[in-house]
Amino acid sequence: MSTEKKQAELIKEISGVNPLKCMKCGKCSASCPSFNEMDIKPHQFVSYVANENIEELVNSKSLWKCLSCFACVERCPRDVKPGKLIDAARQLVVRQKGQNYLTPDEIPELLDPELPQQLLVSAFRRYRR
Amino acid sequence: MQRIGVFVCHCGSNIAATVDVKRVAEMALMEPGVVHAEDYQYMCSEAGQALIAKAIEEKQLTGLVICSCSPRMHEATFRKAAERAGLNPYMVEIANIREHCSWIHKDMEEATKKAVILMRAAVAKVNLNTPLQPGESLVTKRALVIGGGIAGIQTALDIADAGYEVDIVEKEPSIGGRMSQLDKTFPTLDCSACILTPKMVEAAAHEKINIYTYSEVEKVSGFVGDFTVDIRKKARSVDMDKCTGCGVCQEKCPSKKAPSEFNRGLNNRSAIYTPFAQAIPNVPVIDREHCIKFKTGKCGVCSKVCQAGAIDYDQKDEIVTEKYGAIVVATGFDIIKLDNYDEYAYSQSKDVITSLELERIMNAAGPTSGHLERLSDGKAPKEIVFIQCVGSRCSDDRGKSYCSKICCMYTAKHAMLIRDKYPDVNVTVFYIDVRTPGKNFDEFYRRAVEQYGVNYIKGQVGKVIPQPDGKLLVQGSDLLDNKQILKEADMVVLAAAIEPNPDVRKIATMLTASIDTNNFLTEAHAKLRPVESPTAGIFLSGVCQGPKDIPETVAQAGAAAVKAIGLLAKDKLMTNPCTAKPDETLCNGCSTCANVCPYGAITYEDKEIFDHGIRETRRVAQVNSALCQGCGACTVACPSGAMDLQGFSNRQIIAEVDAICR
Amino acid sequence: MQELINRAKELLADGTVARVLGWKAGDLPYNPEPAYFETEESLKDFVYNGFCGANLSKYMIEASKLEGKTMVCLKPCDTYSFNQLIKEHRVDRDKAYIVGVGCKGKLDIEKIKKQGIKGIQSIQGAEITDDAETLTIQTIYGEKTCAYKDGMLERCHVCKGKEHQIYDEIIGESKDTKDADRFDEVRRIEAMRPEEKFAFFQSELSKCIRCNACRNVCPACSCRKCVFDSNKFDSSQKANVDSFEEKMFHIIRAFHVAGRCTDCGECSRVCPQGIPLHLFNRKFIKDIDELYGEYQAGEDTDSKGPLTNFTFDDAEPSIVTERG
Amino acid sequence: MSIEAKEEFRPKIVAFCCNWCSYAGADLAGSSRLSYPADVKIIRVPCSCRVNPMFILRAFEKGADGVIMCGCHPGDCHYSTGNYYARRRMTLLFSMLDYIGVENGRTRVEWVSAAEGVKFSTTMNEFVEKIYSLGKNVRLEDIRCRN
Repeated sequence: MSTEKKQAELIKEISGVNPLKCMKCGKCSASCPSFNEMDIKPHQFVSYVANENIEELVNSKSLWKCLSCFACVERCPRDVKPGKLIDAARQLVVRQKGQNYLTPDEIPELLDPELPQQLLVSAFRRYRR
Repeated sequence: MQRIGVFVCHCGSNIAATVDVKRVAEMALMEPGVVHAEDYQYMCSEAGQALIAKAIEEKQLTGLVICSCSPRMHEATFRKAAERAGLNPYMVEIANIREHCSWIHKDMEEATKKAVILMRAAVAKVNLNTPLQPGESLVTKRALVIGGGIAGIQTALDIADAGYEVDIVEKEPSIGGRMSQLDKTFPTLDCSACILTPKMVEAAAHEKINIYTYSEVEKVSGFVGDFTVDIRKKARSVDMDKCTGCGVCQEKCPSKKAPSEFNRGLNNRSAIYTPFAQAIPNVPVIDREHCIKFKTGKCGVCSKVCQAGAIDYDQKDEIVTEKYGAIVVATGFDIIKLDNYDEYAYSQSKDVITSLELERIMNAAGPTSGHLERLSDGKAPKEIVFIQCVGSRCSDDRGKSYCSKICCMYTAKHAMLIRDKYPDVNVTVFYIDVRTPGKNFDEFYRRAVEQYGVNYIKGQVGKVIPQPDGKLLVQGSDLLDNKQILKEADMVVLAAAIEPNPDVRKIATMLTASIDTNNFLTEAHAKLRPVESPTAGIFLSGVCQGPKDIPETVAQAGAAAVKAIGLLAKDKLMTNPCTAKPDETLCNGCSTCANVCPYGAITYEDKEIFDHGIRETRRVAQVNSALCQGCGACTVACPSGAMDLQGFSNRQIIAEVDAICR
Repeated sequence: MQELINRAKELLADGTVARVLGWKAGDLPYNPEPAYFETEESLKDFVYNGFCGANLSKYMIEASKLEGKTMVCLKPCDTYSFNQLIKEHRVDRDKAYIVGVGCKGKLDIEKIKKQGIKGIQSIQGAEITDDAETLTIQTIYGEKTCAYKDGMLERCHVCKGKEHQIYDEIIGESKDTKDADRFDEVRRIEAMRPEEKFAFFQSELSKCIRCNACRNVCPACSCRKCVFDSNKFDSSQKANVDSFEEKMFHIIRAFHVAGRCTDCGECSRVCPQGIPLHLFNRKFIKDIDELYGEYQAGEDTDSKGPLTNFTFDDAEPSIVTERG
Repeated sequence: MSIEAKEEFRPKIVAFCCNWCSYAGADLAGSSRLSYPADVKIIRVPCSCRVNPMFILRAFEKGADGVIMCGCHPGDCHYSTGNYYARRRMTLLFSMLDYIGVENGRTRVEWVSAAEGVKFSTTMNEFVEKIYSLGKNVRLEDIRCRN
């Protein structure tokens, strides 16, 4: 198996998403608040994974522009959930780097009273895996 | 002990070239019960059949084994031949030594050995055969059509034209159904009422058609050819015989706050009402929930103004019991609730509407008298956005997994009509795919784009955000340009998915007609029997079977009518005698068999059973042989072996197994 | 136990029930047997203790035909069987007054004897009011003790829980005694090579004497006439003549109760030859759970059983080969 | 050495075919002259749901070396749902046979439509080959039934 194929499989496994279910309606891109910031658009995440074009996907700006607001996950009529895909791609990168994005020790200095607690908790949960 | 005759066919050289037919016949004589065996060139020929008849007579045969081609080919031929010779046709078994033997094996020795074994299996089976008599049941020459929309009306008309009595049961106060709510119809743009109303009148005037409006099917019993149905005629509070349909009561009724069902709740109607002007029958009903007389006991205006004295506040629901030979289900559809689609702001803005609501707005008899205007402020919209596939093609549980089929076309119709009547209004359609497989359909859609300048955007809308100034901000994607679009609209029209009428579940249960996960009624065969339910005598017309447009609905309505007529034209039904039969003394009454029966043919009865000197009342299975199709699912489900299949009994099959493994 | 007897007396006295279905003491300290009690007087023989393993729900098939109500004592696991029988219209709910009796695990005398405890004269610690920790056994060789747990029936180690699924009232406390996975043994067999599996079942089943105790005690095997007693399949057999027939009998028996068996374990409890018959039923239960979704027969009285149901995308039979 | 071992092994194979699809598929295999070994003998049943596990065990008891059941493809059953029930029943039965140590190649279910003459013949060829490789069924046979 090529590396990209492996990575694509991994993304599918982490996200639990079957990209073949996509019917290319574009509702994800229509819902995305970061659409204009992205080079690869949410609806394209799906075809990048389906076509195993992972290298480009993980090097895209979009990877870090997704706000994980999950509007696309919520509204996708086909249960494809592009937000979960990009989230999985992000995890792939984080795991590859062999490091945790956040360590518990780093948290105190990051604490900003303005910051919603939930954001920290979810970020922590996500990047600690 | 049976007296069995074995007849081995040469089939010219088809069999004889590879199977030693003489030896098969010789070997047959060594089998238990066999008293006669012979071979002949063509058993199915007249001479061959004469040979069989002669042997039956001379040797007093009680059973036949024909070693020949497939039973699918000539079983019927040989059964008839046996019957003519005075033998019960079900005492004949075929050993298939052509398709399953001579044609696939080359070695004569091997093929002959196999032919002998197949013959033995057939002989073993015939030894256990018993004469079977096909049952007979009478056909009531009257049909019931459930639902009085275009599907029901068309089916009723076609059946009635063939000379049979038809009753239509419609739960609303008038027939007409969804089609009566439509303004224009694609792809010809004729006015819906103009083509539907004459049919409604024709149905009402037809001497063979009897219409029960404001009525519902309450109970169904019986089976194909002989259904008994209870119909609940809901209290109308108006005497149908006296009412002249003058309409004064509706005008004078002081309670005018009831949302109009016909106008999808966009405006109100009086408590005494007919749903629309062309209603058939043109007799109002009193909506007791909104009627002041019923709520407070005071009022009675309608009664006072009615010259005919037709108002009857004491009317009660009435149950009518009728017998029918065939039942056609034509319960139609509704559009889905949009509660799960908050992103389109349907509940937040009056200017986000469904396509069916737009139909009413565009209709001259509708809430805005046909003027295209915003329901919030009555202003003329300048920018209209249509959103396709709202709730259709969804694999999550918010919507429906199927394509609603009609939306692409009616949206093109709406877009075109708006652009035609109001050229200054911009129309944008967000679509996933435009599906136009129908005669003149794609041409119609292209006309909307090319001739009327409707802006079609490939992409879906993510959300609709009502603005403080009353506008609607539509955020959608344009997949071909790879852009996200923000568009201010005055009106948003949602092509909401259609779903079978929610009542169909109840009706299907009463009819024991099967239903799929989407509540569409299942057809007996997806390709070959698309208008019949697997339950005999139940036929399907219109959208209750699956999404359809008007021409398809009418075509299916006609097809369902033909199937019903085909049934009603028979005086008696011959039933397949190879049906399940319970041994009542062994039956546990556990209902396992009934649970797997696809035809609802098994019922339970408390019956007095005499078994081993004990007389007691037991719950035992009963098979309605008119409904049973003989699949045998029940026989395996039954743990005690009480349920057996005639013609394919447990012992017969085991005898075949034993003969083959001998 | 006294509470049960008192309640039974009350119910008999006020005419709520015409009889009581419970257990009476046997001739040995550990073999109480199912019994009907129709008078207050007769209740003096009533017992309920750790050896009352019998599942009384099947008796209700006959009791449903009798005049008047029957008070029946059901342990938590027995109520599953009762529900299943309601579903199959074999018992009449209105003819039963169900007293959910407490249960702290039932005892297997064979297991106690296997620990070398012989010559038993009396057993203490098996009363339902006891805390079910230790059994004190008086034998002709002196006093012995045995941990309650070590004397428990196999089925109690995989207890379905202490909740009664159906009852009119509950008397006595129950304890969830589960400390093992009920599919462990099935898995162990599944992992064997075909020859080993064959040898295992051959050696177990060759002990079968076709006494039909398993069939007669099984609440799911409630057919008026078993296929093995009728000529419907040319299959009537009174005894095994060779190795095939016992397999045929036990496979078909398990198949006939598949999806209906509540895993009450009575078959194994009563087998005089000690054949672990529950291993057949559990195999079907495990397959059903894995292939068609978790299903516990007797949890309700109206759901469709797994063999009278299907989904469009059920596993193909070839899965048996594929999963190896 | 037993007497049978000296003889050439010819398996006994019972095939249950539903009347509407597989039996017709077998007919088509015949009319297309697509051969398969004569060891296969077909029993016609109305539907795969008519096949009782008793029949299959009975065949083995009487010395069959393999039993195959064919029905309409799921979704195409003439009786609309019969093969769905059959599928569950056979899956459980086969699993049980496997569990008690019967070689699982001796049983098989295949969905064959009336148009699949080729599939019918290939399936039978494959199945017979499999049974040859497994050899005589000794684990389930009732020795009294030998003759």
